Amino acid sequence: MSFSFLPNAVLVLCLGSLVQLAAISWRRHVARDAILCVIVLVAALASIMMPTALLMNGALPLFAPDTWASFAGALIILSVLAIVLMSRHGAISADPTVNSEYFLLLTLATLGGVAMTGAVHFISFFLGLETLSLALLGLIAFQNKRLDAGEAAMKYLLLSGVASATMVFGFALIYAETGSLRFAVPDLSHAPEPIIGTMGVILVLTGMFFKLSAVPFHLWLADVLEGTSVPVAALVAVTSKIALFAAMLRYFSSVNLGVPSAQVNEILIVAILSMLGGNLMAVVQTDLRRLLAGSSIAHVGYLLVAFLSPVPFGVASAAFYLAAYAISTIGVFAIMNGVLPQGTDIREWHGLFRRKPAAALAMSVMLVSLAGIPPAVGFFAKFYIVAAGVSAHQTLLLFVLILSSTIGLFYYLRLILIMLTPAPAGREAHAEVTSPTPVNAALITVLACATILLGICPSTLVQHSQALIVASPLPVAAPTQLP
Amino acid sequence: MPIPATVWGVSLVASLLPLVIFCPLAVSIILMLTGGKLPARATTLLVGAGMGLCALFAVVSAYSFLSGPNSLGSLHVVLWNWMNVGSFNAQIALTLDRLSLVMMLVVSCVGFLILVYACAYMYDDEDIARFFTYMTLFVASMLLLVLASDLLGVFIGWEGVGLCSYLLIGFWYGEQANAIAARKAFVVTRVGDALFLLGMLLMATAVGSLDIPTLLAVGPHAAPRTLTLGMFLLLGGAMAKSAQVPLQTWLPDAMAGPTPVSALIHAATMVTAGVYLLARLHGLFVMTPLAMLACAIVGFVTILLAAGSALVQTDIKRILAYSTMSQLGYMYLALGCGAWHAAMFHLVTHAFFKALLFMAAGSIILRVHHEQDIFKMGGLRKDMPWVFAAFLAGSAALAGLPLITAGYFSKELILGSAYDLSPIFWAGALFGAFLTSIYIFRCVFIVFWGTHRTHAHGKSGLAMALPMAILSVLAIGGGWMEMPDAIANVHIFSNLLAPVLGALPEEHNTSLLILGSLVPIAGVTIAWTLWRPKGEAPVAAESPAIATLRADWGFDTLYDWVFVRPFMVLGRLNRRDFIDRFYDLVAALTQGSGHAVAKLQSGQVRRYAGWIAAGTVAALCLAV
Amino acid sequence: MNIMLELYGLIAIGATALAITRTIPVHGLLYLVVSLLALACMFEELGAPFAAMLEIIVYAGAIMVLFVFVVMMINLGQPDQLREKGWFAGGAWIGPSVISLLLMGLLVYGVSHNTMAVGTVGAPIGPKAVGLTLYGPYILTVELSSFLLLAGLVSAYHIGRRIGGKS
Amino acid sequence: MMMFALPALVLIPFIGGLAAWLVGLRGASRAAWVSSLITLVLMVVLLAQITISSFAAGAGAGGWFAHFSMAWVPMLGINVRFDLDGLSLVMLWLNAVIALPCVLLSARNVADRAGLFHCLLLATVAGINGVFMATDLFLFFFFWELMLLPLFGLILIWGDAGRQRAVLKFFLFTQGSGLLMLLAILGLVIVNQQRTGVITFDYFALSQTALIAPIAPVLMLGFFIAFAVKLPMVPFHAWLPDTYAASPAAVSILLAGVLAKTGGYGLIRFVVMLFPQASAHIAPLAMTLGVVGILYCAWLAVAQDDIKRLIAYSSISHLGFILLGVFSGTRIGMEGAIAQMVAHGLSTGALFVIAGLLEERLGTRDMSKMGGLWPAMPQFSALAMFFAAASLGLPGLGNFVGEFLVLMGTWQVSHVMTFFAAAGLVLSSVYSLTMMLRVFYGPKKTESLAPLGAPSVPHIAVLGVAALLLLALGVYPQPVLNLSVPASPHVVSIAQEQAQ
Amino acid sequence: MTAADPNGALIVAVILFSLGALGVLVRRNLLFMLMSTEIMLNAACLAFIAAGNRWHMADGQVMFMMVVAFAAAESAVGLAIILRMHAAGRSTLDADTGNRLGG
Repeated sequence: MSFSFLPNAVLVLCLGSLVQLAAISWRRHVARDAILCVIVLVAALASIMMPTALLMNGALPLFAPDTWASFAGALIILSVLAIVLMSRHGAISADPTVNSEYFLLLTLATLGGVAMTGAVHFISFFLGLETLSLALLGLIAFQNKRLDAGEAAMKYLLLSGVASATMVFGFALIYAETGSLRFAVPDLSHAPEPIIGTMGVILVLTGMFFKLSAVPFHLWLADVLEGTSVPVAALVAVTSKIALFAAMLRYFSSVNLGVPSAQVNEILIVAILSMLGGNLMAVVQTDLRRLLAGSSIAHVGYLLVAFLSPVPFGVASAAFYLAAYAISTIGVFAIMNGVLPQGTDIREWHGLFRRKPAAALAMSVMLVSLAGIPPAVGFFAKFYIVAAGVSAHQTLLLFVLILSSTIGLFYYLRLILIMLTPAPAGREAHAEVTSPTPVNAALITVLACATILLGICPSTLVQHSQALIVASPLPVAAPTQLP
Repeated sequence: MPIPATVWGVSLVASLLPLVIFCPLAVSIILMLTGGKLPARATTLLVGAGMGLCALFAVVSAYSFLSGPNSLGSLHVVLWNWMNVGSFNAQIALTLDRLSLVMMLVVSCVGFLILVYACAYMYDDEDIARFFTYMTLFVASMLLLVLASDLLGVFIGWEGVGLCSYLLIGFWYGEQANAIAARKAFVVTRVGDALFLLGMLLMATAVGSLDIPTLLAVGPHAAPRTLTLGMFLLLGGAMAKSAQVPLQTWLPDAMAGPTPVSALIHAATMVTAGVYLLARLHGLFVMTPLAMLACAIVGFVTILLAAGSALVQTDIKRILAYSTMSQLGYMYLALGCGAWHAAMFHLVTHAFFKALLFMAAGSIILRVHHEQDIFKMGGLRKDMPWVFAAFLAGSAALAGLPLITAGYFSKELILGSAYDLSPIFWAGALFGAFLTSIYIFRCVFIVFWGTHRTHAHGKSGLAMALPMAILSVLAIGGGWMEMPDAIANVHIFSNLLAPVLGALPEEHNTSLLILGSLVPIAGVTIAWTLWRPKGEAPVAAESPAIATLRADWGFDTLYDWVFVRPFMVLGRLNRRDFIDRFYDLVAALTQGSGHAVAKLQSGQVRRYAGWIAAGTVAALCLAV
Repeated sequence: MNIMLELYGLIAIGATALAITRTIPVHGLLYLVVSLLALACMFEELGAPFAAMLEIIVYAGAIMVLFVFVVMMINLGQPDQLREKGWFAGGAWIGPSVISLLLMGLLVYGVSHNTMAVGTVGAPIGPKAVGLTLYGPYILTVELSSFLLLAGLVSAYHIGRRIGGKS
Repeated sequence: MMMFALPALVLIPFIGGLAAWLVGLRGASRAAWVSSLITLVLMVVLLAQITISSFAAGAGAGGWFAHFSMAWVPMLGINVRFDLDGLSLVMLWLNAVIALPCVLLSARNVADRAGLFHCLLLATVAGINGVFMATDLFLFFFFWELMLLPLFGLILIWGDAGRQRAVLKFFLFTQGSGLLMLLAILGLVIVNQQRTGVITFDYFALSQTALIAPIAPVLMLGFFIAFAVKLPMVPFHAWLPDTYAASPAAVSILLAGVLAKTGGYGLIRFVVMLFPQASAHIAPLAMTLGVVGILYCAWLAVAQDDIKRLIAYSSISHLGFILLGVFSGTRIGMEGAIAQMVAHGLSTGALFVIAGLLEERLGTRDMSKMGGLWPAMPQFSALAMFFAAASLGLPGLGNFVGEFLVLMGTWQVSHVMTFFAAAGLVLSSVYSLTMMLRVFYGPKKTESLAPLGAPSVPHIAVLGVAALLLLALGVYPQPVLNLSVPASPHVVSIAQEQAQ
Repeated sequence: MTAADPNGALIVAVILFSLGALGVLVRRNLLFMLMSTEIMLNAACLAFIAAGNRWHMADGQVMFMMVVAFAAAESAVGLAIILRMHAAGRSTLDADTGNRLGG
């Protein structure tokens, strides 16, 4: 007897978005909508902790009720919560007539993300992914008077269209091969099987790598981050990646990634390219958001190392890393948004330690974390990933990781260096330094403290990560033929 | 053998011996800490008292030792354990035996005299405190070198005197040249020190200890090859210290220091440390004929080269410097011949007469306005008769005028043993003696005879005169304590050292003695014919050959081109470290590839899609 | 073998090829509609009549009309068409063609190595069966897809707002 | 009491640093300085207390004599574990002795944001203390990386021209190599886990595996490179001259005095002691590179114009001896290396004090603009001479003890290498005396520069104390030699046994 | 009813997919690029229908409907963006020129 399970959070977010929709249609009120959004997100977060409410008999199992989904879902919701908090009073909500949808779209994006984390079926995965994508599109182009935003959205739309189509085509090929739409990578151990299933997986991977922005499918990321507003950039760089990585991990949970196969090789190559490419790209950037795009790409590469080393630390280390990455990256974006919303050129950051010492300190903490230096959480995260890699004997990957981390250090540290040194004569900063709103300041403080505290006492998070179980999709039933 | 310090005399020596070293050291430390704040009189008094005590203690302990029950053996005073790692043990300990006793007396007494002289010489220098800080530190180091019972302890003194030599050569640091000469002296001797250190390492490994009695006892049983190598290394160290060819280039430059320094360090004591070291280790040295031969050859070559150079020098101190080298050559020749007594005897007499010569030269220099060119002096015989007398005594001793000078007896002893080794050595050494008498009397005749070319002023005070007088007596009469049987059967010196160095070998042919006596006289005669006052002022002969000779046979230039210049020039070229540049290249490559990667983001969405498609195609290729 | 299927397939391919090579957007759209209709016929042949209807109604009907609207609203002029012609010239085709051909070659290779059995003969899966599936096992999907559409709606609504208004 | 003394050694400077920062926020740079000084004095007192009770527990006879352990990340077998042996104790003392003058002398130099300066300085000290005591490999790595971070700020804010480049270079080198060590640590842990089924980062538990693991050479290499970069060993030395030259005086002292020693400490503790066989394999290479470093960097030192770069290169040259000694595989060489670490810490630290004062007074580090300084500051110059002599390895001073023992240890392994290393002694005299020659001797050249003043009393006092210590180490090194014998990981800590 | 050949249909789908990809890569007109992505999605739909035919299950058609829903939403958003950009001042639909983001 099969039964379907709808994660609480998905349910709450669905209802919440309807409530928000209703509220908007009744009367627009920005503050109320923001608070509503926060309430919905908090409720969703709370609901994750609760036992499942909705079980449907006779329906296909679309979602897996496991801790991994809960963890990733919680992470997504928390990150969106942070983004909501940072975007309040930001540049994005300067126009009072348009910003109510912003929060609705955020809720919908969260919904998509959370749906993906639990998906064990192509359909639920696809729907979650595209809900997220479409909501993101709206958010990217939210400042619809800006040409940049439009261009960024256009690029994202076209490329994600291509990627989605590729992925769907891959689904179709897999379906043609296996007759099942459930998450189960075709078992290719008994070669020479028809390669169509492998090709399907590769096409699916293309779609996934695109959303993860892994090299060479990464080119959109920098443009999108540059074109859109800061909070949305954080959303693109963090939330969508968490969601997709969570889904990807689940998708491949039935595969022994230790055995070389075409897709494992592809992931390996992509991981290497991402680590190197992302860091190399970031080294030469002068725009902070493009730099962060490079950094984000590199971090995807690191995550893929954990991904390729599932036993025994891979999942736990990936979870830890996702959390660390989310905290630090959102922190950076929050500081950008709060202190120097116009200062995307890194030269504008000269002497921030003089102008805004607290913010600069927080920024340094985040960067140190991203660079993987103790005592910030990023250090332990990287350590954990390397531990996973070592235990899976991923020698090549690890060497690339070390090499690229060293390259990565350069630009993170250069940023701190820039903040510590006054601007060279004649090149004074033009961008106005603003004071972050109290909410944003509190957010930054919390994130900075979390970065340090989790770095010093990681054991709680480690304990949680270690307890995570990625429920394998149910064993694939033999394709049933109609009589 | 060390004996329990029960006997009063022994315990007296044991307690005095550290004080011998401590006295100058304490003076040095006091002067160092007061930092030049003491008035000159107080400084000189302090130095005089300290050094006097030092000499007194040395004499008393020597006397008690010789009159004690253990006068044939050695006295061992362990101060403390220096290093004790695993099986290796090094102690700070002092040993008094008859050999070190002689050296101790020479160092402390001659040192005392020279320092007394220096008190007057340097009285007007504003940095007198610093001068005596170094000088007393030097004496302390030298005494440690002499008395240390452990080779490593010797090395402390060895390097200590090197450092003091450096500091004193560069004493007048305002002149860049002086400082450079000081550095040169240190670095060149440092080459030897490194060899010495290696030799010690070898010995320590082969024997397991650097304690000299142990070394002498156990060392001869070591493998001959090891022993030979070790002795070669030690010989190298000694040679550098004693300015023997080919490491001699520093000594002439070292004359940049004040003259008392030259007298004490670069004539009487430090440069002879090598001789002392080899004599100390003669038990090992004798096991390695090859090293001994090398030593003899080095000494032989140095005698001739240095004498040749001395012949054409114009600077009075440089003449004496080359002469020192040459005389040290005699000692090395003696060591190479196994004539330890002869070497030590010449060491002692040389200390007397060379210190005397330097003091006299210093007096001259002081009184002719720091003029050192002998061709600008002249006729000083009348102006400073006592100095003339002293200088003459020293010169006579150096030239080895027969019977009446100390140098004669010590040199004859060496010549005799050289003949035993090979007549060639003997002939060369004899020729060297001939040259010696020529060059030193050249100097005498030019400086003291002829017309006045410079005005002398002032008088040498008592503090300068007295040491010179004492040393003049010693330079003349010091040799009578050891005479060949053909002249008189006096063997005080060799008997003194016999318990340590063994009995004196048998007597030599008397004809050699006669020949050796005639040669200095011939030399003086030739010098007189060449440089006697001729009315017009003598001028230095000039020719390229002479210039080369004067410049130390071109050794300096050779080293400059072979070692110094390539080292410095290439160093300047590589100042920014090519390895560092390599890392810069890596950084540039990273930056470049970063730009290449960033260029992929052309902003054209078609190309982005192209990359996605290309990536997919490539991945699909993996599947096929 | 089903000749009709092949035929429709050829039509679809031909029309698509024409569609992507037109310089005038409307022409391209019309060819695309032809291609979509051919596809619908293929769906019918493949035993999916409901899908065929949806294809015609939603795709050929709704989405294409949307395109046409936009073409009309933007109303590109002659210069654009001339420029489009210019873009086709020269080597612009080489790279993309190579990649596409490779893609096609690889996928065709994979598909043709398939051991897939010839489709089973059976009754076409009609609207009823689809409906039962949709509202049976896939009920949650339907709900979720509504939120997908909601997201698209809100996005499109927001992005397209105040087009005529002053900016 | 002993139990918490070890973590307290890390926490005291750290908390003291925070206090200094808070005090400094009020704007009184003097107050920050005082609180920083008090912290260090406290640390020294604690260290003295530890030393006394260590001797009660049998220090000097080798072995471990203090222990602290607390769970940190139990899921991964990570503990906060400190153990103390003689080597650690000596290094801790060195750290304290070097840190004191750093703080003492920065009273006047650092007026700008003094609180932050002292905070960062003390944080570095805390990190170094942690490195010297940690026996949990993760903890060790944590401190290893942690001690660098404050340096970043220190050099960047208070450093000299070219600091930005230098500090990035410094970080890339040390962190990059640190990651290699992380790999090695994890490799060891995983191998151990496969062998015993237990995940642990405990030094003692892992030492068994390190002995028998087939990939021990590879793991050892990871450690080796990290420490070789920190030491630094040629050809990984490129960061050092830039960094030393660009650092503020106090940081140069700390860097040269202690930080480089963490590399040597690591080589002993985590390469030679942990992988005895594997490190014996690499010993010829390491020793060769050590000799190359001795000669090459001495050569470079002679050619430098910048006094700090000269000292920096000389420092690398000296550190080659540590490499030689550690890898000679002989006890005597090892002892020599440790003695050399202590002596080099003192002498190079003092030379950097001198260079710092010169820079402060003259406004330049270019030796071609100096000269004839002796008459202007005689005592100071005399002290400089003393340290130059120490640096060239004058017997009777600490450096000689180290170098001699190292050479002796090396001699038993390879005569040729010893020959070349001894040639380094000649070169060291060349650069040391060249420095003296160009800075203090010769005619006065400083008319155009700022007028000199007498060096401050703290400067003279610090240098004097360093000189005394060097002298003491030179003539009576036995206590240090006895105490500093590194304890074997296979010996269970006495204190730990007691705790159990 | 003759047996339809899902393989043939799959090959057609592959060809259509590649043509769509070609369209995206080669066209500079945003409108055509959008059309090409629709072609690609369509090809995927065809593949799904063909696969559904193979297994004789309705899942293919369900998926088809979801994809169509997405395609509709996507093209709506895409067209809205095109209009928006046009209104905001980007006069042509050329995707290669006038880019502000990149580098």
